Amino acid sequence: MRLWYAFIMIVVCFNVWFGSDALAVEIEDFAAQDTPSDGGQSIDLRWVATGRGKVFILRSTARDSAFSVVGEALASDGAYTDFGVEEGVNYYYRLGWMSGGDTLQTHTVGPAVAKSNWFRKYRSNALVTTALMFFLVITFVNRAKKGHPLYIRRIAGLSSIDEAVGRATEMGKKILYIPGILSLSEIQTIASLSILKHIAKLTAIYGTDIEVPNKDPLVFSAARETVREAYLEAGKPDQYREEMVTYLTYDQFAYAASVTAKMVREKPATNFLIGSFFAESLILAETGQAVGAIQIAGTADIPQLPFFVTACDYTLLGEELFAASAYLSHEPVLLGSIKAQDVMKAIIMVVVGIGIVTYALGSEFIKNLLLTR
Amino acid sequence: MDIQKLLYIDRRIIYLLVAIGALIPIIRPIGLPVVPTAPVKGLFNKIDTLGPDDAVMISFDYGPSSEPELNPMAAAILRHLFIRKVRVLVVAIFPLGGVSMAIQQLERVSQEFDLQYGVDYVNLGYKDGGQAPMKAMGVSIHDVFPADVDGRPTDEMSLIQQVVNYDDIDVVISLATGVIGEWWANLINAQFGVDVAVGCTAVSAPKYYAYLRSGQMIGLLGGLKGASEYEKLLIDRYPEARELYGKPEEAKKSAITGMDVQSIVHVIIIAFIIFGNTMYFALRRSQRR
Amino acid sequence: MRRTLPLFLTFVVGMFPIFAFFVPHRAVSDLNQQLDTWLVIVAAFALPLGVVNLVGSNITKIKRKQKGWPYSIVLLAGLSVMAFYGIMGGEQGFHPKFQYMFVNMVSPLQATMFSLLAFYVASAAYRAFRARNIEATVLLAAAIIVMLGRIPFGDMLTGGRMTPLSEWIMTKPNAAAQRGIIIGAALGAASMQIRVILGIERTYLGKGQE
Amino acid sequence: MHPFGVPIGVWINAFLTLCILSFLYKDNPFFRFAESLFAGMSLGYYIGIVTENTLRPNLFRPLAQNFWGNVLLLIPMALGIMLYFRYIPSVAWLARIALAVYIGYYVGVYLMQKLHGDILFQSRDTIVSLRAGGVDTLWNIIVMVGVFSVLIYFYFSAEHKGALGKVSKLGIYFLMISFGASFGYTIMARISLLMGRFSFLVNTWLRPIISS
Repeated sequence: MRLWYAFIMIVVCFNVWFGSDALAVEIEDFAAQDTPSDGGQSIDLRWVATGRGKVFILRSTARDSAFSVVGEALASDGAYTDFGVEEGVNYYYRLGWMSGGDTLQTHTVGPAVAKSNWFRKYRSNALVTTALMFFLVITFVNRAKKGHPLYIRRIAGLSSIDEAVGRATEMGKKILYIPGILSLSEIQTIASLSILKHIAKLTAIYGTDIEVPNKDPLVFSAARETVREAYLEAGKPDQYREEMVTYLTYDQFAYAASVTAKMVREKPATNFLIGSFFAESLILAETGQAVGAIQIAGTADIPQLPFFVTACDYTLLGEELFAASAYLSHEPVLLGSIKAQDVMKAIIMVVVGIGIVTYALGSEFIKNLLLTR
Repeated sequence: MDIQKLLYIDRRIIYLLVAIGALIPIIRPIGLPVVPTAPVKGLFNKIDTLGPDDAVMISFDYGPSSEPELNPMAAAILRHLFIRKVRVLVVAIFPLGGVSMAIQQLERVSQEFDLQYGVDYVNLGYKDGGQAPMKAMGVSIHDVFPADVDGRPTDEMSLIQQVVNYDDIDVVISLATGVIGEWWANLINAQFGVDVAVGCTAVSAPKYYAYLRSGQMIGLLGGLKGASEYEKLLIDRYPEARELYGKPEEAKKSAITGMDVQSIVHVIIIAFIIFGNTMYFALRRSQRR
Repeated sequence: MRRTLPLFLTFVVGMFPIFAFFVPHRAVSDLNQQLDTWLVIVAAFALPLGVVNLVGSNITKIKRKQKGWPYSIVLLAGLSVMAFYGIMGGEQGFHPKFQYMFVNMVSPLQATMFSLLAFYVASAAYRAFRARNIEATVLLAAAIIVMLGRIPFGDMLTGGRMTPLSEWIMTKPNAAAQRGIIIGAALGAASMQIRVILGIERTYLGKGQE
Repeated sequence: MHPFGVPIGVWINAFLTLCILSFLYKDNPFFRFAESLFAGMSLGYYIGIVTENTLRPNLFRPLAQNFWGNVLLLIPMALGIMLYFRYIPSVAWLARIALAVYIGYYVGVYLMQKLHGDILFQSRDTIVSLRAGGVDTLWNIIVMVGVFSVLIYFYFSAEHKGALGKVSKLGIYFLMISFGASFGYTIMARISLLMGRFSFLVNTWLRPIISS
């Protein structure tokens, strides 16, 4: 008898102990709606709960019947996103929970429909940034076109390009131009090609030998076009030879092996390493250094900058690479876009500056404004 | 004077000493101490709070050329997860060899534990397209990987039934060379809010520090040193890990042994730098006279 | 037409992913994904452009018996054998010989070439890390501190101060500089990308013979 | 075949490894052999990879299985073929169409990555707390000064003289710290690679030979 009594007490205690959370759940303001700013993959559920415990999400395509469990959440989460829905279908939802062996359910909410939306609201900040950047580039390019004088300081390292070409000419040796190892999908490669054009014009004028070994086939074919045009524009089409632009191989390290072998055997006077580089950067730059070439590098691949800085005579760092390619083209229009970059830079510094001050004063407004998702 | 000659010493002498310094510990290991750092502890402590209800995704985003640095990392992290019985989803985004790295490491480590494929862990294999599948997994992992690495349908696996998308994943760990780890941090963490940790080669580590600082990553393991620190944390915390790493064939592959080689070669390089500067100042002084 | 059509296409195709970035609508994201796979196919078609050039120049070398011509035979032999077995793969994946050659020949060649860097960092460090001026001294000091922080020896020498100091350099001044370069480079790239989309920058297209 | 108890594949592997390492001493016929073989085989390897991983699954197979269902795949195929029109003068301009599409798309994709992932993100992150407390505030100020001075170093619209010159000089110091630190940090990775190769030569190749 006592044993029975003790047993019942234990069961009650267990129920109180473990069931209490579930018993105490009370759901208010339960609502279902299409997840905003998405491609129609899901429906958002929201509720306010008092108490803790698990709730089950029940879903049906009919208002009153055929509800089945599609997921579970903690009552305290107050939210659930249902990804198991089809776009454009009406869904009804209920929340269910266990209470002392019984299953309780809320009333039905709905219908909710998953829709494909047309704008990601949370990316408004990126939209503003993009529009601003477009606006600045267009504005300053137009200004430049109209002949407004735009001051751009001398970019150190650009004069060294002319010197380096001059040295190769004096020595009667070849120039090696390495346009990086990525394809035309990489903007640095495109920047590199426009610098190549400038250099190829110089070699055309001075009659210096140039070679452009390639890793990417698309870049190879574009580089060929670029060099040929440069010789054409310099009025020396007869000096252009197809062998100036060659294809080696698609493998990063096989390419590095072939180019270093070329350096050791042909001892170029000048190496240009301009574009996108990875681990091969130092293999190339250190070998070039060892054979005594003047080396000018330029990349926006930050991990490679330290190697170029230590092994090359001059390195165009990050933004300088892009600025150089605009600068060398000598088209005032392109200078306008450098100006746009600077204005944007100033805007960023001002916004960040204000952000730091307001943040210190306790406002996270600017910080939240820049939040990216 | 001969200082000039010493200053422009034949680089082959440097090469020779580096080679000797690297060879000695490989022939006969030494065993120097390791001190774990905060970025490594960040990931370790996070995983240490996880259990059988949690799931972690590991993305193998490296190829054979980064094996020496990232394999010990992969092994240590997998062991930690399996010891804690955390469920593991393995994917590969790097086109050149990522998937074979995943197969290799998973085969090596999973057999040390009593695990059920499809329930405790799954190898989903490689998906082409870089960012596209990474983003698509934010909606449904199953849709991106309808079949696993061996072509078995994933909808029958309880792990994939339970883990729908990033919402069900506690941490994504990318073992990455180059740019893919960055994508996880600045695309997937930014877009889906899932915690990301990166194990990378030492060369990309400096760039990742910016992401670590900004909270886009909860932990960072840089190169062999990061791996050896993780091994150290694991060995100190779990007796079963100590036993595992105690086996001689595992010890040889461990990052802690690798650190011996590192230490010696580093000392050689530092000695050369000091020597070079001494000669340089001696030369300047002699020229000034 | 010949001049404007490519520029027009660059504009339209270039604006599309920007549009897709902001528009979550399924129709847009589906088309974007399609474009993604398409362009991988286009890139794949480019490979023969290079192959033809490489084969051609090596055949010329052999014909003219130029210096080092026997090595061209080695190159062409390697290329044709590897490519042959590469294309011979069936539905089950690669031909076993292709994999064997990758594991025992291509892969070790890659790894060894990569490993040469261990020697090159040593020689570059020896040459470049000299206290010539303030900038070079800063470079040198940061490098030595971080190098010592990467090995147990540094902590043994300084009573455990090297690792925290080197972490501090990595996470504070280094991260700050990196962030500055990232923002600057992103601005440079973005401005150039906008120039390309708007057809202001067009060196890469070439003028062609019109 | 296991000469001296070592598989022939390991022998080939070891031989090619030594051929490449010999380049450190000087250029020689062994290196030249390995280098030429490497160039050829690696290109052949990618021909295989591209056929097997891209063209077959994404183009040929879908077209063979269901031509009309995948007929749109003819567009990228046509673009791919257009790349070769460069060699036919009368239609050479068509090659630029393929190039324009290819470049245009990626330029758009990466533009958003730069503006969104890099600029917005890193800017937000530079909004550091000046109330972090104690030494952390000081470190945050250092980070802030570092980012600003480096950005000013990259400012092209004004001559770097006077105050601007001083700040940009500070930016250079930050860059130098970063480059030195990154270099020092990376040495480790490079040694790891060498270790991998040496460990192969010693443990996989030489040890079994000696013990056999």
